[in-house]
Amino acid sequence: MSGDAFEPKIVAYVCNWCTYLGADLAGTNRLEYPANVRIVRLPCTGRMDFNLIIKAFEIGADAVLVSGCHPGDCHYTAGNYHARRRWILFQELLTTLGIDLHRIHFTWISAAEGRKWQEVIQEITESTRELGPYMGYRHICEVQK
Amino acid sequence: MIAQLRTRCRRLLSDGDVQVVIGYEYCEATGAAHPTFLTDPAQADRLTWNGACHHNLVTYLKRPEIQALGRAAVIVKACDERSLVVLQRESQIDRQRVYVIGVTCAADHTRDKETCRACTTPSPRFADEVIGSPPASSAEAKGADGQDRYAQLDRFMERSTEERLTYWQSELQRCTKCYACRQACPLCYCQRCIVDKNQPICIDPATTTKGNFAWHITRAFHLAGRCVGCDACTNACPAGIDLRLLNQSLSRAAEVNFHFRAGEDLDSAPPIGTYSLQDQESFIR
Amino acid sequence: MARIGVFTCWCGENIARTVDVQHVAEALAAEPGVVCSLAFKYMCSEPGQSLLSRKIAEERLDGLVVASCSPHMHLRTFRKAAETAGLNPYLVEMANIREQCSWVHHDRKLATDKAIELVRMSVAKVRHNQPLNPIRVPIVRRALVIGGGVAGIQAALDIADAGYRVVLVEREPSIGGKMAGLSETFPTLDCSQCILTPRMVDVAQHPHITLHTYSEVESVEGYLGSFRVTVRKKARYVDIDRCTGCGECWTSCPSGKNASEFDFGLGRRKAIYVPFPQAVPARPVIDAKACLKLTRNRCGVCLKKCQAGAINFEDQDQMIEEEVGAIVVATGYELYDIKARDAGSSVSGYGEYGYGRYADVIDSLQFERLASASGPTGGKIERPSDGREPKTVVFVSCVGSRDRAKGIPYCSKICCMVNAKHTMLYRHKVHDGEAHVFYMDVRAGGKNYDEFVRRAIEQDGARYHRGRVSEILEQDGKLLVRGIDTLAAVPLTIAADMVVLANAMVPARGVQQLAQKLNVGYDEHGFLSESHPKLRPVETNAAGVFVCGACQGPKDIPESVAQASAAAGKVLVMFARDHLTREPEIACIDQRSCSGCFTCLQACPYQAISRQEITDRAGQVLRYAAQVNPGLCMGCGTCVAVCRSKSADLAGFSEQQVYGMVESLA
Amino acid sequence: MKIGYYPGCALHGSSNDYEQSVRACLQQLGIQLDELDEWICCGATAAHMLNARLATALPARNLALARQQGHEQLLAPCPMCSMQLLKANAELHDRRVRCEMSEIVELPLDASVQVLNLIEVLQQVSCEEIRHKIAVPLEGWQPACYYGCLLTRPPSIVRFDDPEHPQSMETLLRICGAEPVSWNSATRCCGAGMTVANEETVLELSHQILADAHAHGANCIVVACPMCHVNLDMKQGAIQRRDESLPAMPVYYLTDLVGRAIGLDDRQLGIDRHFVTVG
Repeated sequence: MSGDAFEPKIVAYVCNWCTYLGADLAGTNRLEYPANVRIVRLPCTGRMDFNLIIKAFEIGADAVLVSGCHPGDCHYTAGNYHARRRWILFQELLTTLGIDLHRIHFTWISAAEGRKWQEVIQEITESTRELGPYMGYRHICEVQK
Repeated sequence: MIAQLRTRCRRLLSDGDVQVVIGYEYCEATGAAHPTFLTDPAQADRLTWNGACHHNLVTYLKRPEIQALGRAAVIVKACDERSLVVLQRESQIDRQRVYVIGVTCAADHTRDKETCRACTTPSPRFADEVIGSPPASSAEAKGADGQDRYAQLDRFMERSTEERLTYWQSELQRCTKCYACRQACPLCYCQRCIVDKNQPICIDPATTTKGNFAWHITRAFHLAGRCVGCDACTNACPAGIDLRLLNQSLSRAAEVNFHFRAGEDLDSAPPIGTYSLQDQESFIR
Repeated sequence: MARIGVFTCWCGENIARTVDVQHVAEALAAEPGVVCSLAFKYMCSEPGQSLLSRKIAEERLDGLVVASCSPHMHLRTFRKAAETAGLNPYLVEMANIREQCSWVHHDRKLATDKAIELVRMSVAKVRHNQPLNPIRVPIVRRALVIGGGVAGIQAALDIADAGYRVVLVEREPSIGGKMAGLSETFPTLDCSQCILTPRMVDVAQHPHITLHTYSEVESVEGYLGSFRVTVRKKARYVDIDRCTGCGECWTSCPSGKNASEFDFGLGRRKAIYVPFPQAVPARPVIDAKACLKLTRNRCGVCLKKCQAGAINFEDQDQMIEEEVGAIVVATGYELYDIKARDAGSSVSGYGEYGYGRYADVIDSLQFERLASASGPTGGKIERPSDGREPKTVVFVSCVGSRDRAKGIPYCSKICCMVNAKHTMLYRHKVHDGEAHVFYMDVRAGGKNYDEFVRRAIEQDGARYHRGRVSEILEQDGKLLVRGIDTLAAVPLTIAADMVVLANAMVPARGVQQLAQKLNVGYDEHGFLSESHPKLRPVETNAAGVFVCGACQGPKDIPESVAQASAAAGKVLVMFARDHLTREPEIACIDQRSCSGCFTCLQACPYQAISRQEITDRAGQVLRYAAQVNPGLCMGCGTCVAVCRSKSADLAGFSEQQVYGMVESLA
Repeated sequence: MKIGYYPGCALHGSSNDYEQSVRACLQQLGIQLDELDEWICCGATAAHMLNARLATALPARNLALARQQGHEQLLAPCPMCSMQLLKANAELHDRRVRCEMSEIVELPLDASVQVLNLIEVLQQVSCEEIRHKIAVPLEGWQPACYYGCLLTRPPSIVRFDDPEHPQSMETLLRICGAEPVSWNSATRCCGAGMTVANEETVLELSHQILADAHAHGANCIVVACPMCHVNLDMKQGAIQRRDESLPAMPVYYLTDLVGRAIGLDDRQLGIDRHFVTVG
């Protein structure tokens, strides 16, 4: 791999009980995927505040993944439903602000879906490579008054 | 109607029902209506009511200096009343401690304001008393039933994603974080605002574009499913940033997705803190 | 300054093959606050753990990061090791450089770089870890069982047999529930009362069971470990302690034309009555609406007849307080009422089946009474209209069930077996009778169940028609059952003497109100919600409240009994100690900054948040703030996300910790 | 009591005897009918087959007119009309449909007009009031109340009575002194519009209804639908030609019998214009 090629930085907020275990399963099954993702383990997507998405862009993430349990599978019954609601609204705000929604990915990945985790990471990495660095937000972070 | 309003407020103060009346007063110097706080029945003649009374007086109920005066009477328009409903729902108002005087809007009031043009509820519904009678058939007088409430937002959304980001970059650069938007908002009542929390620093307090984005995203989202569209924030902004666009995008999302309009009634559950199994998830893979 | 130790594991070759562990250890040694950074072959091994302990002591470590496998694998191991070495276990974090790094990447440089970042994140997190102590919740070792059907009886007996006290509350005058009214049970055709009544007697005689019949739960306060329950004992007008059950009162009562609830209206009873001969307690109750003394102040014969002086016309409802540590809900089911419909009801009736209009259209529980030896006909199959023996009987499946148009999409599960049983019972009693069944599918999943249905068809000659019934008409004294046989693709009209409808199972009336008192969720049909459909099937989201039997969903007797024992088992696990230890990684609320909007209270899936008065020194209420009950919080963090002022925080995943992790990636 | 009135095409055409009966009876009961100015076709059987928007717009325009002309309630005695109006009303609860329709019909719209069928209007008169007005109790009358396919269907739209076992006509007629029979065909299909396209079917279906009424001891049939009346009354001759054993069965509109009970005569009610007459 050439040293100059752009490698995106991807921050993944995942729930402890489904997606984190899904990622573990990908490992157990030796399913290879790009090394661009950094996992932040949270107990539940219900814990996931919108500020964390912004924070990720502030520290230079080129894409953010938020992933939890499928509907009905939440370890805490309803955390993912609460999260889903907030995302619906938050996306609308980001759209109005002109934040590129192609940089934000939401998935449900269960503890059994190691394969899906691999595919998701491959795809996100690939699509973010194509999009290039998220200059939009880097700009916001760099331009001083 | 003004005479009736004055008589009523004079009476409330002289009877000791309330210790302060929050109302509008005509200001010679500016030729506009300003909020006024009356504690003496003799001051009641200063009260006025007309189409230029833009302020949402509910905001003042959260101020400690007003609370210290005792029980307050507050004059509300139907639109302001919605914020009262939200406050009540969020346990911020002891309804017994506030006397609410509703005033109706005449059909010709404030036709220049977009929110007023799209308004369909000219008469307060939860007030202790209502002064004035609503125009005959409001919905008809207004044409369509609020369908152009988001006309300005629609126009803005015609721009491309990049254009929108550029727009906000240049707009938010002007923000000095004076927090007038927070101060003016009837629903920003936190004991300690998240922006003042420093362990950890969730929102960069600097007045950089980065810090300003973080603040305004947070401010707007904290009003998701709560903002009643009184525009107090936009009107208060000394930099002239059109914050209403952000508020409206969330209000509309709540309406479209959850059939929810903030302040409509005391019973419906707000979108944040609740959920439905039927919520859409086409964006989730 | 922090004193953090970082231990990078080789995991033999598992990690070391792809990640340059030595390099990771060196890179982390340079991190501020890290006072020791080592790589070791197997951290989870005994030598690995002793290395950990030694370094904790030598370096006076106050934070620990083990970079190895998934925390789901060994976090507990390392926390335990730290605890043994005198370090609070919650000061240990892991970095997952195996499952999420060495095993999924091949490029050694990339994997090593990523591993360094992952460990850095954990170091950033552990900087903000706080020592935590397990939460102890005291337990009152006494259980409340609500509902005295077969499920409630089983749960109560299991708990009581283990030596704990049980309070059993039943709404009706006798325990026994629906099963007490059944004739025979599938798939063995053993007599329902023969197997149930001994257990009912066990309940009555058990030294550890307090039985409140003709009683309902009025209110519930408190939480897991210590609930305060108020039980309303309804006025029975008979002092059951004085009463000897001699029967003088009900034999002499002149008011004898009251429809018997136990016989579902097919039989009659007196105004003072014992619902059925084997009732427990075998003591009568006075129906205040039918009693001449109570309605018109006449009669009073029972009072005169009673030698024991047990009749008391002045009786009033009484409130009884019970303190319990756990609650089992076993309120059961009733049949979907197809004739009466409220205007606002989401389910609609079956006007086309004529139930309530045609006397000979009955439901399956009524048929049970007809077939029961102790029933109103003494077990003879006689149709209600004229008492004649019906020669053609049609049994209709899925009345309500699986019928979205009528508002019930679910399968009631028992009706296929019930219908098969009914055809058998009928054919055993009426040898020349014809038994027809209309069905959608035959769902006979269960031990010996399908064999049972086959027997009904092959040996007992039940005639099965796959199709639904469109309407039931009355003509010339016959019931014309119009339907379709979809296998033969022909419309069918059967002239029947009696029709038995297998109505859907719905939760017993009032269960929603009870659920609200208990903070237990329920679905749109009113069935109580279990905590997890697979892994926590008898728990509910209200900690300390368990469900069993048909109140949770349609089920048959064996399943209800199994679930009841499961619920009892869960209660016994709780009662095995005098307090409960729970993970301390839970939420807490900073009441200084909480403005009391209570969005968290609404969002919390465990009702763990309550309102608390904030008072000044004089006790004057200044404001209200949210408070977390550590006995109920499960640590999901939903409250943190919805809290605007971030007054809510979650130990173990605090704002400081999470932001620290993200910022370490800058 | 004054109420908006939407006759629809049938009551101004082939079934003007129905209109005559409705008007006479309701007037006697003190209900004044205020016919909608410039009403148009409800779309009936044709519109929804061709164009969904048209099928909503046609009744929507009528609803808009009713609203404009100040009617809170609108009587449509033909069940096809009332069903179409109710269907449109239900759709108008959706804000987007409302805006779109408002543009098409060029009138402001909401879902505020309450659409009533004939039975519902009669139900608004209290039992006491009807009882008070009864001059000739319907003694000896044993009607079979025939609701047909539309009065109670589709239940989610019309929300009227038990869709499979309606009893509202029976209740009304009992007040008038009649003894309605219990029978099997109350909500069967009479063949309705097939009367033009496939008369055979209509004759077959209507025959079953007449025969069932007879078998259950009815001496007349009562309807609240112009189409049902056409098939059961006008076609009865043709049906009798197929089955000579079938006795003549007079078919009345609901308002015919209520009207008779409150003292109106056959001429006032238009009964003299029916095909089947008995005694």
